[in-house]
Amino acid sequence: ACGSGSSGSSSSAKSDCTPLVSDITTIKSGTLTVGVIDQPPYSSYNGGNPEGMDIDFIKQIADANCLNVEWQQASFANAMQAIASGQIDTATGDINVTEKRAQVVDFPKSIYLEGVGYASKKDTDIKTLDDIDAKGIKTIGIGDGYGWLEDMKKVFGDKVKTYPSSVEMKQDLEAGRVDMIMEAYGTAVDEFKGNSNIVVEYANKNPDKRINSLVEPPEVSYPYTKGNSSLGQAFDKGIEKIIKDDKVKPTLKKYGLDEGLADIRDTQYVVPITK
Amino acid sequence: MTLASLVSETVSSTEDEDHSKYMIELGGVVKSYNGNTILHGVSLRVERGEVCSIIGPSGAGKSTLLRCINLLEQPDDGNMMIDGQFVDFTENLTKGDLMALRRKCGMVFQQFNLFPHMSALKNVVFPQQHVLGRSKEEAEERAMELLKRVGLEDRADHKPSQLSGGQQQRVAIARALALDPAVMLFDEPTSALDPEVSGDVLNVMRELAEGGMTMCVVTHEMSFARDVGDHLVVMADGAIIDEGDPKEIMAHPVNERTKQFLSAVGR
Amino acid sequence: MTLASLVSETVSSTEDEDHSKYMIELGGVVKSYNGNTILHGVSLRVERGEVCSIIGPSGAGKSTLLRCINLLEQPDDGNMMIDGQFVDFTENLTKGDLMALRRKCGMVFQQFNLFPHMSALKNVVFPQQHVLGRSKEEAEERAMELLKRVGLEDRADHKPSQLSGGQQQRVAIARALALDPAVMLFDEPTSALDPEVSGDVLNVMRELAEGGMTMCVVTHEMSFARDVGDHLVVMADGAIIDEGDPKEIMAHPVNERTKQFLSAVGR
Amino acid sequence: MTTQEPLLQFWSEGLPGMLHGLQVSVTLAGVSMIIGLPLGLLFCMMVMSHNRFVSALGLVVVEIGRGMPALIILYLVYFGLPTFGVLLDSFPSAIIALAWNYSCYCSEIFRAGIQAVPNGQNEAGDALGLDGGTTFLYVILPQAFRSIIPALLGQTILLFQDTSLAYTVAVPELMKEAYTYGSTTFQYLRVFVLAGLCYAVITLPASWITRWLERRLALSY
Amino acid sequence: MEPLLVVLSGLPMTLLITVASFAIGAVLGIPMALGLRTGIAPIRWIVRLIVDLLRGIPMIVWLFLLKFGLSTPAFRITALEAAIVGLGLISAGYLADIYRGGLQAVPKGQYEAAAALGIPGTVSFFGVIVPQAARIVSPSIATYLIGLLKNSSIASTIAVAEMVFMAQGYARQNINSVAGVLPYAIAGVLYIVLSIPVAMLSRKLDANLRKAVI
Ligand SMILES: Nc1ncnc2c1ncn2[C@@H]1O[C@H](COP(=O)(O)OP(=O)(O)OP(=O)(O)O)[C@@H](O)[C@H]1O
Ligand SMILES: Nc1ncnc2c1ncn2[C@@H]1O[C@H](COP(=O)(O)OP(=O)(O)OP(=O)(O)O)[C@@H](O)[C@H]1O
Ligand SMILES: [Mg+2]
Ligand SMILES: [Mg+2]
Repeated sequence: ACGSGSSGSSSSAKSDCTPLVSDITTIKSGTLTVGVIDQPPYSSYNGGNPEGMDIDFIKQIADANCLNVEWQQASFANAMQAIASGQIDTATGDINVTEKRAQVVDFPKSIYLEGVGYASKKDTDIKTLDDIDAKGIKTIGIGDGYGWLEDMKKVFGDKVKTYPSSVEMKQDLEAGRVDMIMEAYGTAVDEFKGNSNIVVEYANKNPDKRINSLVEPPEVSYPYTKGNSSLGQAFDKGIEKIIKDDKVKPTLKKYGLDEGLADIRDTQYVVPITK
Repeated sequence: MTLASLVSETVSSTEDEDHSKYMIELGGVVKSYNGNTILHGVSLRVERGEVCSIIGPSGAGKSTLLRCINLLEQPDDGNMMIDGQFVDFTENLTKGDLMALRRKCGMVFQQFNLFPHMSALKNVVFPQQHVLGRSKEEAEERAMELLKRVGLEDRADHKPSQLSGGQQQRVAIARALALDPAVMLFDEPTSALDPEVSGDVLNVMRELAEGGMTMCVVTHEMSFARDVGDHLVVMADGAIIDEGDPKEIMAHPVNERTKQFLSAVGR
Repeated sequence: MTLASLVSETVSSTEDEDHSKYMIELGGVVKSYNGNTILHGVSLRVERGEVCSIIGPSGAGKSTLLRCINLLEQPDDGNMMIDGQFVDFTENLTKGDLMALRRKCGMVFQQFNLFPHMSALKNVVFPQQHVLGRSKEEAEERAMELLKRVGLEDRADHKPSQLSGGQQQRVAIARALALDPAVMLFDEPTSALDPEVSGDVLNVMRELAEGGMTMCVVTHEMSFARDVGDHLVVMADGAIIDEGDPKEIMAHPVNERTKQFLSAVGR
Repeated sequence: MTTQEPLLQFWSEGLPGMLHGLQVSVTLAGVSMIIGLPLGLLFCMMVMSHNRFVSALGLVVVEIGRGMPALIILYLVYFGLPTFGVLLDSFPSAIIALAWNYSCYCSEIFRAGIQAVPNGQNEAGDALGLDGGTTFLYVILPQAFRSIIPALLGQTILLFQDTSLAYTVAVPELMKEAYTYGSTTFQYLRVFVLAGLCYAVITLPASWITRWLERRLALSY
Repeated sequence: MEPLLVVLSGLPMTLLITVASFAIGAVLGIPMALGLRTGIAPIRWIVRLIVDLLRGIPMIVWLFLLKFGLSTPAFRITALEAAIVGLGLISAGYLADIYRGGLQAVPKGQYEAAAALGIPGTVSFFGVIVPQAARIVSPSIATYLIGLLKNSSIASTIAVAEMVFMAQGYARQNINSVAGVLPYAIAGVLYIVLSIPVAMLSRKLDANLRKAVI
C-alpha cells in the first residue's frame, strides 16, 4: 500500500492560475479526489453538494493549488484504506492525526484542534469528568475510532460502551440506554441542535489529566497517500496560507465551534499509540 | 360353499352358541383408508388353542386384519369378541378398554420392532414393568425364563443390532409372551429372514403351538401352515375367500383363486 | 471325496485339458477384507451352457465369489480363465482388460439396482450405447426385443418405481442381457421378492437356461437349483465344501455340513 | 514516518481486547442456548400437539422466528420494543432475539428427530399396551436424540456465529471489538483475519466434534 | 404505505445478492464437493479445511474482511461486490457439503451396477450418479436458498442498499414512533413471503423425487 498514486500525473488544470506548488501528483490529473465522510458540521456529502468546515478548507487549498475537486461519499472505515491504496487523494470529516494512522497514510500540517463534547440529558448535565462518578453515570457512549476512547476505557472500564456509528449512539442517548456520550464537540452540537432535552458541554474547557485528548486535544488534518510528497507540499502550503490569512477562526465560528480550537501547537501533535 | 359364509355376520346375534369355545370372533369387520375399503366385512372365528394361518396375495388385507384384532387400527364397522370381552367397533372405545383389549394380544411384526437402544433382556423386562407393573426382579426372572425358552439366555445383554435377524425375532416373541397374552398374532414373522435362520423362529412358534397357545399367523411359509396350522384362512381383496383344514385346502383347492395363489407360490 | 478337491489349484497347470469346454475356471481365489480372509482359495469350473447354482449359509462368501468373477472385487490371489481370456489376480489389471473381462459377465443383483431416474427402456438402452457404442435405434430395437422376452414390452416407458419388484428384476435381467454377455451371474435374484412374483423371475431364468446361456446363480430357491441347475456348489466359511449333481446332493447329501444346511432350509 | 508493525506484534496488541470480546460472544451464545433449548422443546410440543389451536399457534411462532432474518429480529427487539415502552439494553435485546431465533430452529430439529424414529417403534409400544407417554419418553425420545444431538450442535455453532450480529446493537462482543480495533488502526485486513481466526478457534473444533459424534451415534445400535 | 415502498425499493438488491451469490456458490461448490470426495488425502484435507473455515467464520466477518480489508490500488471492491463474493464463497462451502452428502446418499448398488455393466467411469458418474444425487439434494438446496435469502440481509452492515438497509434508513429518521419499527416488520414479513414459493417448490420436489428415486 506504500508508494505514490500509481495512475497519477502532474499538471495544472486551471490555465490563468499560479499554483502554490507545481507538478502535483493526484489520482486524476488536475483534480483532487476527496472522500467525504458524513460528520456534520465538519463535512457532509449532502447528495453531491458537500458542505461543512472541512469542505470549506479543502476548497481553499484546492483553489490555491489550481486544482479541481471531485467529491466521493466515504465512510470512516473505508476512507483510510481508500487513501492508502490510492483510490482517493484525501478525505474529510474531522480526521485526527494519530500515530497508528500515520503508519498507513501521511498527514500534512494540522489545521485545527478537535474539541470533545459531553452530551447528556438536561437533568444530568455533565460538565466535568468528575461529574460522571458524582452523578452516578452508568454508561458512557463513545464512537469507535475517537482518540479519547482508549483513555476513557482505561479510566471508566465497562462503563464505556462503543458504537460503530454515531447514529445509533445518538438514538441510544435519546432512548436512555446510555446516560451520556462523548462525541466530537462539533458533531454533538450539530446532532442535538433542536433537542432541548439534551445539553452539550465543551469538554476541553476543564481538561482532565487522565484523558489525553482533553489535555492535548488531537489535531485535525487531511490524510494523503503515503509518499506523495508533491501533494503533501501542496497541502502544507495551502494550510499555511489559510492560517496566515486568518481564515480558521471565522470558519470555526461560522459552524458554531469554539474559536480556541484554532490554537494548534507549533509542532504537529500526533496522538501517540497507547501502550 | 366356504366356511366363511356359514359364520353369522355379527357375533352378538348368535346367542345360542357357546362363545367360550372361541378365543376370537370377528363379525363384519370393515376398514377403509381415506375412502378405500381394505376390509369388506370380514367375519372369522378362532378357537381357543387353535393355530390359524392366514395366507393370500400381497395387498389382500392380511396385515390390516391382524392390526384390527389388536386395535392398532380402529375398524370402521363390525364387532369383536376376544377372550370373552366384547367390542363394538362403531362405538368409541375408552382408553382403559383399549388397553385391556390390547393386553389380550401379543403381536410379532415382520420387522421385529425391538427397541434398539435396550438390551434383549431390557426389551422383555421394560413392558412388563410398565404394563403389568411387575417389579424389576420379577420381570427379569420371567424375561430370563422366556429368553431361555427361545434359546437366547446367553444373549440377554446384547443390543438388537448385535443379534441376527432370527435372534431378534425370537426376542420379540419373548417380549410379547412376557405380558401373558391370551392370543399371539404374527405378521409374516419370517419373511425378513434368511431361510436358514427362519427355521429357529418357526421352531419356537411350533413349540408355542404345541404348548396350547392360540395363534393367528400371517405367513408365506406353506409348510408351517400345513404342518402346524389347525385352520387355514385364505384372503384376497379384503375378504376371506376360502377357509378350512390346511391340508385339505392345499391338497385339493376348490376355489379358483386359492388354486391360482397356491400354484403361484409354487407348492 | 468332493469334486472340488479334484480340480487342480491353478488353471494354467492343467495344460493337457481342453479349456474350451469351460466358460469359467477359477484357480485358488483368495479374498480378504482388512485382514479377514473371506475366500480361502476357491477353485471352480463352470462348463459352457451350464447352470451352476451356489448355495450355502449366510456369510459363506457366495456373493463375494460372484463379485470376484466379474471383478467388482479384486481378489488377492489366484487366477481365472473366463471365455478363453486369462487373468492372474496377483498382477495389476489394465483398465482395458478390466472392462473387457467385465463385459463377458452380466450381473443381476438381489436389490435389482436399476437406475431409478431412467425408464425401463432407457435402463436397457443406456449401457448398450455407452459400453458397446450402439446407435440409439439399434439399442432400442434390441431393448424392446429383450423386454418382450421378459414379458414387459408394455412397461417400457415406466420408471422403476412404477414397477413391482418382480418386474424390476426382469428389467435388470434384460439390461444385463443387452450387452450380450458370455455368462450371467445372479446374486439371490428373488430373495427380495414376494413368493408369488418370484415365479415370473424364475421362469425368465429357466427360459434363459434352456436357451443355452451359461449361468452362475447364488440362490435360496432349492427347487430352482434342483430342477434347472446342472451343477450344484455348496459353500461354507469361504470354501466350497461340496459340489456335484444337484439332484444327487439334495437327495443323498454325504457331507455333514451340507446335510445340516439342507435340513435347516427345510428341504 | 513510522512503518507497519510486524503482523504478530500487531495481533498480540489487539488480542486481549478481542479475547474479551470472544468471552462476551460465548456468554451471549451460552445464555441464548440455555433459554432457547427448553423453549424450542416447548415450541416443538406445541407444534406436535393434537390440539389444533395450540398447534397452529406454535406453528406461527416457529415459522415467524425461522422465516425472518436474525438481524431483523434483533432490530425489532432493540429498536422496536422501546416504541411500545419496553426499553432493553443491548445485551438482553441480543439474547431475546438470538434465543427466539435459535429456539425456532431447535423446535424443527426436535420435530424432525422424533419423526425420524420408525413408526414401527410406536406400533410396537401400542401393541405391547404401553401408554402413549411411556412410549414417547422411554422408546421414542431416546432414539430421536441420536439424530437430534448432532443437529443441535450444528445449530448451536450457527448461534455462536450469529452473536456477531449483536455488533450492530453495540454489544461489546468479538466482532464489535474487532471493529473498534480496526477503526483505531485502520488495518482492517489484519484485524478481521484475527477476528475470523478467533471465531474459527471455537467453530472448527466444534464442527469436527459434531461430525465425529454424528458418525459415532449413527454406528451405535 | 411509504415505509412499504421504501423497503420494497431494496427488494431488487436483495434478490440480486441472493441470486448472484447462489450462482457463484452452486458452481464453485462442484469442484469443492469433488475435492471432499477425492481419494487423495492431502487434497481432501485442504478442501475440508477451506469448507470448514468458510462455514465456521461468521458471515459478517467475511463481508467486513472483503469490504474493508481487501483493497489495493489494483483491486478495488465495492460493497455490493463484497456482499456477492462473500456470500457466494460461503454458499460454495455449504453447497459443497450438500453435494457431497448427495453423492454419498446414492445407494452403493448404483455404483456397482454401473461398474458391473462396464459403463465407463465418467459416463456412469454423470449419467447415473449425478442425476440421482441431484434429486436427492434438491430439497436441501432449496432450504439453503431460503437461508441465503435471509442472510443477504447482513449485506446491510456494509451499506448495500438492500431491504434491511432501506428499512434502517427510514426507521432512523422516525425514531420513537411506530414508523421507526414498521419498516423492520415489513421487511421481516417480506422475507417470509419471499421464502414461501421456494419452500413450496422444495416440498413439491421432495415429494416427487422421493417417488422417482428408489
Ligand atoms: N396406513 C395405510 N394407509 C392407506 N392404505 C393402506 C394403509 N395400510 C395398508 N393400506 C392398503 O391396504 C391394502 C392391504 O394392505 P395389507 O398390508 O393389509 O396387505 P397384506 O395382505 O398384509 O399384504 P402384504 O402381503 O404385502 O403384507 C393395501 O392395498 C395397502 O396399500
Ligand atoms: N466390503 C466388505 N468389507 C468387509 N467384510 C465384508 C465385505 N463384504 C463382505 N464381507 C464379509 O464377507 C463375508 C462373506 O460375505 P458374502 O456377502 O460373500 O456372504 P454370502 O454368502 O453372500 O452371504 P448372504 O447369503 O448373507 O448374502 C461376510 O462375513 C461379510 O461380513
Ligand atoms: Mg402384510
Ligand atoms: Mg450374498
